[in-house]
Amino acid sequence: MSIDTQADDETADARIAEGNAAHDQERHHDGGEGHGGGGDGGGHHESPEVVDGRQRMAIWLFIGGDMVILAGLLFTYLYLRGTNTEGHWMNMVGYTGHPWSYYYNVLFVKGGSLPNPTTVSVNPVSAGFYWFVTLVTVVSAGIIWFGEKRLRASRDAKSFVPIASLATVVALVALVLTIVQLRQIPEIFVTQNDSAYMAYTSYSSAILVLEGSALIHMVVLAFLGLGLSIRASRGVISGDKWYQVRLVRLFWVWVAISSVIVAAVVTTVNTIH
Amino acid sequence: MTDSDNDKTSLKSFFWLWGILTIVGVVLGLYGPSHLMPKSMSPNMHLTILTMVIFTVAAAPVAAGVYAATIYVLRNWTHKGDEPPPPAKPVRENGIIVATWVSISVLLTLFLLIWGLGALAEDNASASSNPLIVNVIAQQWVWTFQYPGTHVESNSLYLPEGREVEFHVSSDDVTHGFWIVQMGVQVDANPGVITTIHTTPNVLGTFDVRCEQFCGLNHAFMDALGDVVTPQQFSTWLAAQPQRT
Amino acid sequence: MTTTLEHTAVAEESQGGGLARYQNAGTAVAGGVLFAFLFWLIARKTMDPTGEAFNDQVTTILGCGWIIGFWFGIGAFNGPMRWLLGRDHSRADDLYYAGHNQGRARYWKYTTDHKVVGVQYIIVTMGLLGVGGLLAMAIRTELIMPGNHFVNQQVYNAFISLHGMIMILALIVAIAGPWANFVMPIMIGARDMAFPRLNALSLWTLVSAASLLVAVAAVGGLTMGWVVLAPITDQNGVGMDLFALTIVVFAVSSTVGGVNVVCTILTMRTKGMTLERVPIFVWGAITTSALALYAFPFFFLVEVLQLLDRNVATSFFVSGGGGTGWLQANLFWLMGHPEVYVILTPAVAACFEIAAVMARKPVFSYRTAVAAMVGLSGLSILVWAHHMFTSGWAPTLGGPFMVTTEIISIPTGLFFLVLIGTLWRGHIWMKLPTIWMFGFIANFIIGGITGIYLSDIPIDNQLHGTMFVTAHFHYIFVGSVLFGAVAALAFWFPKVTGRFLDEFLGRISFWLVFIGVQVTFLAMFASGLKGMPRRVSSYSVIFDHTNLITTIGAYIIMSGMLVLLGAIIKSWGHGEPSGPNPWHANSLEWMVPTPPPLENFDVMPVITEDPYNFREEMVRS
Amino acid sequence: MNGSKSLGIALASVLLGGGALALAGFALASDTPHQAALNCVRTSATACSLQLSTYPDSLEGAHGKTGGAHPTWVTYANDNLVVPENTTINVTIHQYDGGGSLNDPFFDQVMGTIGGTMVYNGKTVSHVDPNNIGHTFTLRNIPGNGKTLFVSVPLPADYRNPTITIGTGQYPKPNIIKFSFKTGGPGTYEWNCEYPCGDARVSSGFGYAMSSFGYMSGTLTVK
Repeated sequence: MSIDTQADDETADARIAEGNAAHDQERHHDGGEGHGGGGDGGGHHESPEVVDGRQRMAIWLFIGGDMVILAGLLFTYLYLRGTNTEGHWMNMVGYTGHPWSYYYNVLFVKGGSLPNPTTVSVNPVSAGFYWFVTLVTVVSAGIIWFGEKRLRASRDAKSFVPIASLATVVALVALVLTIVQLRQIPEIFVTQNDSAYMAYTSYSSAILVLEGSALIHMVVLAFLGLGLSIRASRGVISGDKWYQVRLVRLFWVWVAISSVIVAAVVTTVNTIH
Repeated sequence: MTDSDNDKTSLKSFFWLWGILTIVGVVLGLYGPSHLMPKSMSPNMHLTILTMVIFTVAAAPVAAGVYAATIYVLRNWTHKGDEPPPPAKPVRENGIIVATWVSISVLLTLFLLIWGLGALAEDNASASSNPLIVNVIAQQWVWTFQYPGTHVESNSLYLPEGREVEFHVSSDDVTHGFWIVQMGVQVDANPGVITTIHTTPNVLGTFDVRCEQFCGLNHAFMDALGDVVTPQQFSTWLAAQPQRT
Repeated sequence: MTTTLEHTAVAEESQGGGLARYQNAGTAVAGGVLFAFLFWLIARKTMDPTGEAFNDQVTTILGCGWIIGFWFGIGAFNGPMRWLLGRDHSRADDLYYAGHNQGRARYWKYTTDHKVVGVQYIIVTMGLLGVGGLLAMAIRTELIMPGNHFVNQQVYNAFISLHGMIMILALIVAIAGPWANFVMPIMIGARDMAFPRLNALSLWTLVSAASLLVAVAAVGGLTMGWVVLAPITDQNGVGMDLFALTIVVFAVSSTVGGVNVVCTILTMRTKGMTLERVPIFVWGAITTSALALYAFPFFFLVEVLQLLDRNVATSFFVSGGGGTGWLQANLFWLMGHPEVYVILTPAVAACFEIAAVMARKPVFSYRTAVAAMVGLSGLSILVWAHHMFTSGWAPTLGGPFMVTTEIISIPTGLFFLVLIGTLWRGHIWMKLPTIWMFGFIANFIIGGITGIYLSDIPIDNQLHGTMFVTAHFHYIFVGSVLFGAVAALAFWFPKVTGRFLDEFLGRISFWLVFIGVQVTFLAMFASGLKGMPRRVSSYSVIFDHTNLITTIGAYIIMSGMLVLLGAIIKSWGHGEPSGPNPWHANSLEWMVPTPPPLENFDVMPVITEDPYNFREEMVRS
Repeated sequence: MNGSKSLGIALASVLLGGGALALAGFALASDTPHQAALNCVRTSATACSLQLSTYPDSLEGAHGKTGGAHPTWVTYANDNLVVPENTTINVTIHQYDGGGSLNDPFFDQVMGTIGGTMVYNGKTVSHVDPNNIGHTFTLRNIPGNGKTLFVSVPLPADYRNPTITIGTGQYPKPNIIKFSFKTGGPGTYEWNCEYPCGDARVSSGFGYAMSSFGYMSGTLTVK
């Protein structure tokens, strides 16, 4: 068996190029034209607007995925708080203090041992500090938004460089503050059978992962901000080619919003505590 | 083979096929579950088997319809060979058929839901205000059963006939699945929480307790024996057990 | 036929690529090994060796090293770095990345051409199915008779866990991976995916993750089933850390892939290709990808929390610190049930496509087909707790979740309506894809109906955690999805290779696998009804006959799959030439030459009707 | 189409499948019946004496001189035991390990032995202090095979015993536990330890050695 490819190509051409009036009547109403039409009948260079529209959609989808993760994190936080398994939401059976005292007592003090483990409660982390970090994040987002607006209005890429750099520096400040925050999360020293270790209560765990996700976002923002600065100074971003700034701004603003959401939720929980 | 485009009379064979397959399905439904499943020792298990039978009977015409249609299609409208057959008459939409299909499946689903929710309510209904409470403790890879108020702990489960039992299930280590095979009740044993489930054993005899939640190395061997005895035998057994404090 | 891009590119060809000229799978593995070693050294020095989690920490860091090194080695970081430094890809670079004039070598590189990525996905899927299949045979061999004979329970537990996870990964990518990449862009009249480099990223992240998953076996395996329910995960050795890392990376891979597919379909369609004219498979691809975008972030999250619990002593799933396994179960099944439809929908869509082309008839009620796929995806996010009916979590929610679960049978039923409506009074060309498609229909009805039983709580209270469940989802995954995947492979194989998949061997394989599936899983239903629990290495003597039959059936399936493998290998190089449009179909992927050239189209087509108007003149030959 | 070649490939695949099946069958057949000789020493026609030891590390016993992959894990020196049918098995366990409290005090009882007692360092007891347990020896039947065998014996810990040296390790002088049980017909049983001695952070000590075959668990084959 062999198929006459020529005949097939002709058929294809017939369908593609001119259509078929008889069949046109059967086709459905053309509802999706607004989205379609990326191709331009032979050229390979798509217009920047088309590419930008596509990239914006991708950014929104990635933000959507990030929203799902945030929703999962908040669910985790509220669920753990709500169930409060065995009353251990903010406490754990263990010791305050550090493992060295355990090793010191057990290994070096003859006949020494630790007192009986007691229920240790952790203090809530500072909601005020939380809001402070959030404020810094929001400021960085505001700067980048301002920079984008200015760039689009004035078409002046050179003056965008310091603005992007400033936003990057502010994001880095937020990053450092987040690390400071993470270090404040209290651990509890636990011994079990033959082992001893530091552990987090579920309260601390939830805060840890919320702040950890903020930390990762800050790293991404710093990368993006640095990229914008370099690209603007190299002329890759210019008065005419500002689309990428908007893409970055979209993500940046989302990070700021998520940071506000997290701070709000954590504050509520802290106050009820 | 190409004479098949329209032949209304031949649809008869489709309906025959459908009918026969439905009957096969119904027969399988009536005998399959009750034959294969363990003998019932509680109202819950009875309800489970009954629901299995009813669902199978309800699903039989649906499955038979799909099979009959597929076989009918294969019998009447297939073409062999290396050359493609000519285009068939295009049918893009048939609102009536779609609407009928959707209505029937909505009705069937409604039936399943009403039956299912009713059965669920019956399953959860408590028969007695004074149930026998048994603490079920799961540990890798053994079950132990405590009878509160008596200081008795045992590794096999003795239950009196005809009295509702409420199991308070918990675990010492990881999640296990408490399952009384012949009574159709399952609930997970979770560390740190107590879950409850109740049933009323109504047949004398032995039964199996198995773990149905993957719990590590010896999961396959985590079972316990159980025995439903008369209330008198139960009190005798309880009194003969070592008292633990 | 050549493309314009090729015309302009001859002169630039020698300059493009940059660092990518020196990167391929070999450097990726070298990079992975090197970084893994370096990270291991660092971890040994920096982590507290007396700590409880020392081994976990070292393993996790080592696994991260492998992944980062692999990504460096393959060239995944080239793009971001060049973006950061403002040195964007030139045309010559893009051409090099697309694998222009690189022959077979491009299959081993970070190649952006969607057709290369599609072929890479075929190979990865086949590899994963092979490993998972061998594990399945090991499992069935152990279960041939009561008692532990072939392997002990620890090894057996590792087998079932890895079999489960590998097969889930393989099936997630089995249809969407190859075909949403290879044919989908051509179907909608696009020159490539929306983001070609993200496409390559999604493939190679999958490879880096899958290799980690195989490495799990080397470090003591995983011994608690692929769902890795807490808190038993805590007892596992360091295999669990690598497993969690695998999933984290896999979630990244599928998110990236999902974004790419959605953007491609929504923004890259050629003129006149409205959403009502796209081939129905495209709808399968977009609903799957959109659902994956919702589901996999949960998978990502739950495994990150597992890693934290194991490595830094947090208490998410640990009752002693206030956590609970139910949180893990919720997060897991929030992903877990949509994921089932991520696996199923492409198979259904491929079968619609095949049914229409082979019956020489339009898809019956295209709108119903689309509505069913979209409705199924939408409903699937509301049913997760039906996996937890017997967990003791929120018994009052049992009723509502039972309602949502049973409603799913309505869109599922519509699949049958569309399939049978399409085939009814068709002129059905009985070729290999058609045969496998019929197998899909026959098996899917059994898988579907047994699902209704399990959605009913009084029945689930007996059958949950038994072999009945295993048989049910194997009827879906093997009987339906695998059949759909083979049908899709047989259908589009000629477009990839220019040759038919061997009809004779394909039919032998079909009958072996089809009969094997019935023997294996019908007997498994019987085991489950009798009360045999899942995931047990040994069982009571009362289950011995049904298990023996199941094992025999499994070997029949394996023989069939080996025949299929033989057919693929034979046909790839020496099969019967097919020409560009062997099925005389009407959609765009059959209008381009075989193999399709770089960038697919010389002239962008303009579409005036949907691809299901089969005309008499198409069959003259 | 080259039919004969295709058929050849098909046949080869099926044969490969059959070969795998045969191989598996061979593996199955060669495993069980040809188990090594008895692990216990026959003392009379109806009695057999079995020696077991529990160590806090794996340097002794079945894991090799260096302790194998996990020299720090606790272990029984034996894992797969073979004993004769319809015989009284007199077990002596040398318990070298420390310990603590049971998760479930149920296992401080002696269950399933002849007389329901054991001899602990020369004293006949039916239960011991649940807060001072090193391990347990818990033997059970495989589900549903119609046989019943359940033996559970607690092995008390004692830190106060003076240290002795065995091989390369230093161990406390062992507690010696003796008990007897009767075997029925041929069959395979499973035994493991029910004291949480496997050091895991969360799962109450059932990790590592407890969750790995051949350390604190094994089979008992009656033949």
